[in-house]
Amino acid sequence: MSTHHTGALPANPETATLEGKNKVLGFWLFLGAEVVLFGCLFATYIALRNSVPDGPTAQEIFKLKTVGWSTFILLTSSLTSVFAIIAMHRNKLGQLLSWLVVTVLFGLSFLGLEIYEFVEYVHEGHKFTTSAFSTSFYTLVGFHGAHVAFGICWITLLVLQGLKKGLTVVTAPKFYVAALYWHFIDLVWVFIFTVVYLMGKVGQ
Amino acid sequence: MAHAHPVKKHHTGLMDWLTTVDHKKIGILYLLAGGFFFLVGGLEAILIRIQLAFPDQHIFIGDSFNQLTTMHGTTMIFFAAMPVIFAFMNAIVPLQIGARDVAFPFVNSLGFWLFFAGGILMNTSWFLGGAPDAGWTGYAPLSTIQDTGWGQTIENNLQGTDFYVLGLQIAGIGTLIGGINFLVTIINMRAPGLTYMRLPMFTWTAFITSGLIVLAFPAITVALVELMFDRIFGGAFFDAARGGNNVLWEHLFWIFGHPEVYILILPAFGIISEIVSTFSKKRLFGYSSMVFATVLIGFLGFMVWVHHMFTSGLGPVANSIFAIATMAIAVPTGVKIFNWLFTLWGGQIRFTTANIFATAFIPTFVMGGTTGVMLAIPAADFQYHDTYFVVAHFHYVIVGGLVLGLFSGLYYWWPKMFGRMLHEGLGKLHFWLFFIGFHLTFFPQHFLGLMGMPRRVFTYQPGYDLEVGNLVSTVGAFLMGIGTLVFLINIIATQRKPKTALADPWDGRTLEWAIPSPAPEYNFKQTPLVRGLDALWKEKMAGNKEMTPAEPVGSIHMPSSSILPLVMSVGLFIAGFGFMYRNYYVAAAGIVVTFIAMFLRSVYDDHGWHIEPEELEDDKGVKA
Amino acid sequence: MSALQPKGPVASEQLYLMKLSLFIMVFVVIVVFAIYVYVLIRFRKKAGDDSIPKQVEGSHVLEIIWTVVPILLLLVLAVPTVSYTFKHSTNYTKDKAAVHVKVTAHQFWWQFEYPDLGIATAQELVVPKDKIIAFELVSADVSHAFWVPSLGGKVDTNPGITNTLYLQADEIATFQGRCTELCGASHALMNFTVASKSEADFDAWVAKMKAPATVPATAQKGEELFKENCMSCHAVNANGPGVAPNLKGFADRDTLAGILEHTPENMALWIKDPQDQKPGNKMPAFGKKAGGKLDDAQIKDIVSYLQTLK
Amino acid sequence: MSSNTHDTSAPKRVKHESPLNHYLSYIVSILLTMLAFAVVLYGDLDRSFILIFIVTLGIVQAVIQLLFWMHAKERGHLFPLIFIAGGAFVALTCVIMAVYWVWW
Ligand code: HEA
Ligand code: HEA
Ligand code: HEC
Ligand code: CUA
Ligand SMILES: [Cu+2]
Repeated sequence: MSTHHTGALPANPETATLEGKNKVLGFWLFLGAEVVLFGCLFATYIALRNSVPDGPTAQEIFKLKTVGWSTFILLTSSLTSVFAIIAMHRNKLGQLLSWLVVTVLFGLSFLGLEIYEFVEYVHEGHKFTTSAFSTSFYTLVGFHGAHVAFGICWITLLVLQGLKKGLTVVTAPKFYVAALYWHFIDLVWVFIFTVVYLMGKVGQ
Repeated sequence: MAHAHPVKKHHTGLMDWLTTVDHKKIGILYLLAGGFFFLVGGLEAILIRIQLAFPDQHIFIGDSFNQLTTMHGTTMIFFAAMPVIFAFMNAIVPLQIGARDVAFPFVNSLGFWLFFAGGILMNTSWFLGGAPDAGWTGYAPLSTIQDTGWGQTIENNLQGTDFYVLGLQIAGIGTLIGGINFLVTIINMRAPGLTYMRLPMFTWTAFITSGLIVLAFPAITVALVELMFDRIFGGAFFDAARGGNNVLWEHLFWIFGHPEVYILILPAFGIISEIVSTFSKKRLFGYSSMVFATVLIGFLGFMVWVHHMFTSGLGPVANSIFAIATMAIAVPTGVKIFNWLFTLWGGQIRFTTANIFATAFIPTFVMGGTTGVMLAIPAADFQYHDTYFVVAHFHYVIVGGLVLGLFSGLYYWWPKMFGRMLHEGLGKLHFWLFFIGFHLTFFPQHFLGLMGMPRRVFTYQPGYDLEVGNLVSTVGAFLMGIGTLVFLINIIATQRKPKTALADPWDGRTLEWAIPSPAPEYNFKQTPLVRGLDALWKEKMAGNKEMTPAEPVGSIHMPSSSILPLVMSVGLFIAGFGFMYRNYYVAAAGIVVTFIAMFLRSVYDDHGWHIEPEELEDDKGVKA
Repeated sequence: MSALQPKGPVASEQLYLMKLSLFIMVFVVIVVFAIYVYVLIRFRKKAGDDSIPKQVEGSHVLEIIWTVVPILLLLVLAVPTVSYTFKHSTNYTKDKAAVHVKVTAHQFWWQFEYPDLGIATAQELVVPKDKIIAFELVSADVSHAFWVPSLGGKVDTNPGITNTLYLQADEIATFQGRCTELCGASHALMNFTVASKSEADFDAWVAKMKAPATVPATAQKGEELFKENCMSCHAVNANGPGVAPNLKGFADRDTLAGILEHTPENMALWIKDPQDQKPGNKMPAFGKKAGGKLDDAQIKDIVSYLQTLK
Repeated sequence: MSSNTHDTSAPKRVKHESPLNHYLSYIVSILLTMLAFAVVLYGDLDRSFILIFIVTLGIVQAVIQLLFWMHAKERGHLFPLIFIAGGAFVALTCVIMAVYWVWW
């Protein structure tokens, strides 16, 4: 079945083969595990966010403007990855890959902003080792950032593969799963800006 | 269909085992590795018992004793019990659901190698300055403190806990992806007609256990990451001076840790269900309530973790809520116990070794379970907690439950895995030595605990009535050791005989007994059609000689073997050492190796290969 | 030292809970064993009997019974469980009638402060009989746990977090206490004792602890050496906590370092090489053999000084 | 797995999904986000109300994205939903633990 890529692509190429189905389902289950992973990081952060014997507090350092831009960028990148999947369902390889490239570019700018933000904080004395708050902050937000970075590399690799292999029942699940991953990152960010930044600004 | 596929790249000998993606071979690998670690963990247990045989001994004291305890617990739970469970899931689940393979053969092999890399990494600590010594629970800040000053008995045992952190982290990833693999396999790859309510009980428990793995392991991943950040990068998660909180570690560990004990016991429940039903020649009594109880235990398992922390000072509200939730688990577990008893009721019970182990499981586990309920009373747990009473409880459920279950499964499925029957006489000797040894070891420990003996102590003072109990306990441990040796002899003796096992030596009920022993590479020549619970039994009763096929004979697609899982694991193994010795070049190099392997895997599609109809074994010998 | 021989109300109530639950559990175990033994004997396969047993699917009545009966049993258990859990977590630290003790756990020794009385001691806790002792417990380093089996158990001591516990002794006696949380190499040796005294004896003890130390002439040499070598860690008057056990009243104790018999020989052994007695503890060795700087004669002087610390 | 029996070759009606839904969820997401920021920056409200309010907005937004962008509302997503919900349940217990423990 894995070799049926003759003729027209089925309507939902990502789940047209058993392998594809397995991959998509397996990835969803993985996301279930990721929910727990981030849940524990959030729990840690919530428990420690006011533990600042020394060093700046959340209220003192967070800058909502940068965060607002980051949020906007990531949200938009999620939309562009939706467009990529729509293009895939219409069997338009060119559009698919272009939208993925756009997504990657948004991702890169998000990451750039985040690095810029972290550098600022460190200058203000908010280092990884400063307080339990700072450690849990960098760990939570950094884990998300690492997910973004991984996603960027992954999608880039897929774009290259797409150029070489085209859109088949083998590559389609890969695109689909990467898009799911990207949405998930965006979804986590919704909670990060709410719980970390907004709640941090509101104060304890 | 089969156009232009490469034939199988035939690796032979060692390379075959290093590159295999065949779930049956991976199952054997899990069994070998898990069995090896069981011996290591058992040896550590024997050394613990030797030190405690008499009061005031000076054989393993101080940190060396703590290392033994820590490594015994960690090795047994993560590197012996879990892998042997995975061995059964690999060897049996696909056969029970009539599948040719698991959903992700490559990931499956990766899962094995990651576990193995983690286990080896952790055990190298013995030779590299000392093993971890903060208990298998690794409570912070004992586990974060790196320099305990002049007083360190074993020179510079600073690295110990790093081995724990990184070993478990690497193995944990392997377990997680293994869990995902089995979930997808069971959801997507069941044979036609095999609805959820027709799944064999072992497959059900494998399913729920995998679900628990997926939802529980991330918690320990986070806990270990935080511990690693504190130790290696100077984080403040558990450092009270900087606002950190050590109880956080306890929460994260037990949010994982309690589901973990049900991850361990549920497959044993499944094994017992299969065996009790086969050897009493009856269908499982109350099948649907068994399924429901399994799901319920899995669910409740996430809401009871605080019962390990009653004395942490969380207050009476939390303690009471979690106490009640904990007690509630007794109800679905009791349902299972009584269902087994009534499966036996009215049956034709045959006392094969497998069934002796299985039936011995029932009363022993009930004893362990009921002490569990006693522990669930917070005010009383103030007395029990961290004493030998707890040690007795969990060895009753783990050794008297899980380990008896696993032995039972080994005697039962050995022919299906290896094509040979284990010797029944030696098996019974093994049973009696182990069973008597077990009770001698752990029954007195209840009283030792109540009489004031804390756990994790390397000595006790004479004159408090603790001498007899400890000595009996040590004698029992030796009996268990001898029993295990008898089992090893049995294996070796069996391995020298020809492969003559019948396809269905026990008059089995489920699909794995419909194919030859050992199962051929492709499992089922034709995917079977399932018409009810106990699919094979159903056909037998209908007078059929074999399963009705659901498809004509055709060429069978197989995944290609690959060395990449091993390479990825070696990469992480190297990276682990890099982190431990704070050499970030090595760490980066290891990670790069892993990423390159992942890259290759992503870029080069695996088209697999085919077995053509004419190559299929002529399994006319299979009788239903 | 046994939890089975309670010497105070808390331990008695806990023993009651243990007995109650044990009773229920024994009942459960007996039911299971009875069915089990009957089944195994009655339904074993007889040679030659190849009949196929009836394939029973289940039984609603039975299944309801073994769901409902355990629930009822657990309800019986749940009521005292919750009530004693609340009772034994009562916080008496603000209660004027109670005796207040602040416990600080160290690797591998215990410090006891009486904030109301302004005194501190180590290793041997002294309490009045028949009074509620309200503990506040913390740790100075890693987690430990404070357990006196005869009086009741137990609570963890965590760094930076204060836990509370109350106990009460009904008898005049000395009880053994244990650390029950793995805390490092000498976790097994982190013992302490609790001496309960009559009200009058307790007051006398307090008064004695408050009195300044008098050093007889014979011990002057030892005192000098002590000031030089030991004072940086050990205090000899009872008013302050410190990094090492407060040695006020040391001469009256029954144990040395919680584990050794209180004899001059053991004291010398301890000072020469504490690591040998208690691996991993935080007191450096002073004996020449173990790399310290005191010779046997000097240590002897110190020991005789220590014996004057009433 | 050529021989596994899940029927995947049945012709499916080719149906192009319209991006309209996706635009909509995008706009809703942006609006919810802006609302949350606005409440924090300018809202002169009770602190605990703000907290509850913005967390609710976050959950709503997450659910919308899950259902629309990740297609979880479509058929065949039973197990994905079970596991995301299961994950959310475990995550929530962790968070409740943290909240309970910090505030009591
Ligand atoms: C396979 C592993 C396994 C299993 C299945 C269990 C099962 C249970 N465990 Fe156990 N437990 C451990 C492994 C396991 N445990 C380990 C490893 C530790 C120590 C960890 C450490 O600190 O190192 C531990 C510790 C532990 C503690 C903490 C003790 C302490 O540290 O102070 C508690 C407290 O509540 C507890 C309770 C229970 C309960 C209530 C069950 C229940 O699931 C048992 C249910 C079963 C029955 C009750 C028997 C059958 C039922 C009937 C016949 C019905 C009728 C019964 C009644 C009405 C009672 N366990
Ligand atoms: C799966 C889990 C598992 C299993 C199977 C066992 C099995 C055994 N355990 Fe346990 N144990 C734990 C999990 C387990 N344990 C855990 C989690 C802890 C807590 C750790 C902690 O506190 O951190 C613990 C702690 C623990 C203690 C308390 C230590 C302490 O608190 O200081 C003791 C003491 O008696 C003990 C004894 C035993 C014994 C005698 C066995 C026996 O059943 C073992 C039988 C097996 C053998 C005897 C092997 C025989 C083989 C040979 C002799 C051949 C050797 C050859 C080669 C190596 C080539 N264990
Ligand atoms: C660096 C600090 C330090 C110095 C210096 C030190 N000690 Fe100690 N001492 C300790 C600590 C810590 C303990 C508790 C050890 C334990 O039980 O774990 C202790 C315990 C003791 C005890 C047992 C106390 C008890 O309550 O039973 C005695 C006696 C003692 N020291 C005597 C001495 C003498 C005499 C000297 C000097 C020659 C000395 N110490 C120097 C740290 C110190
Ligand atoms: Cu202190 Cu154990
Ligand atoms: Cu538990």
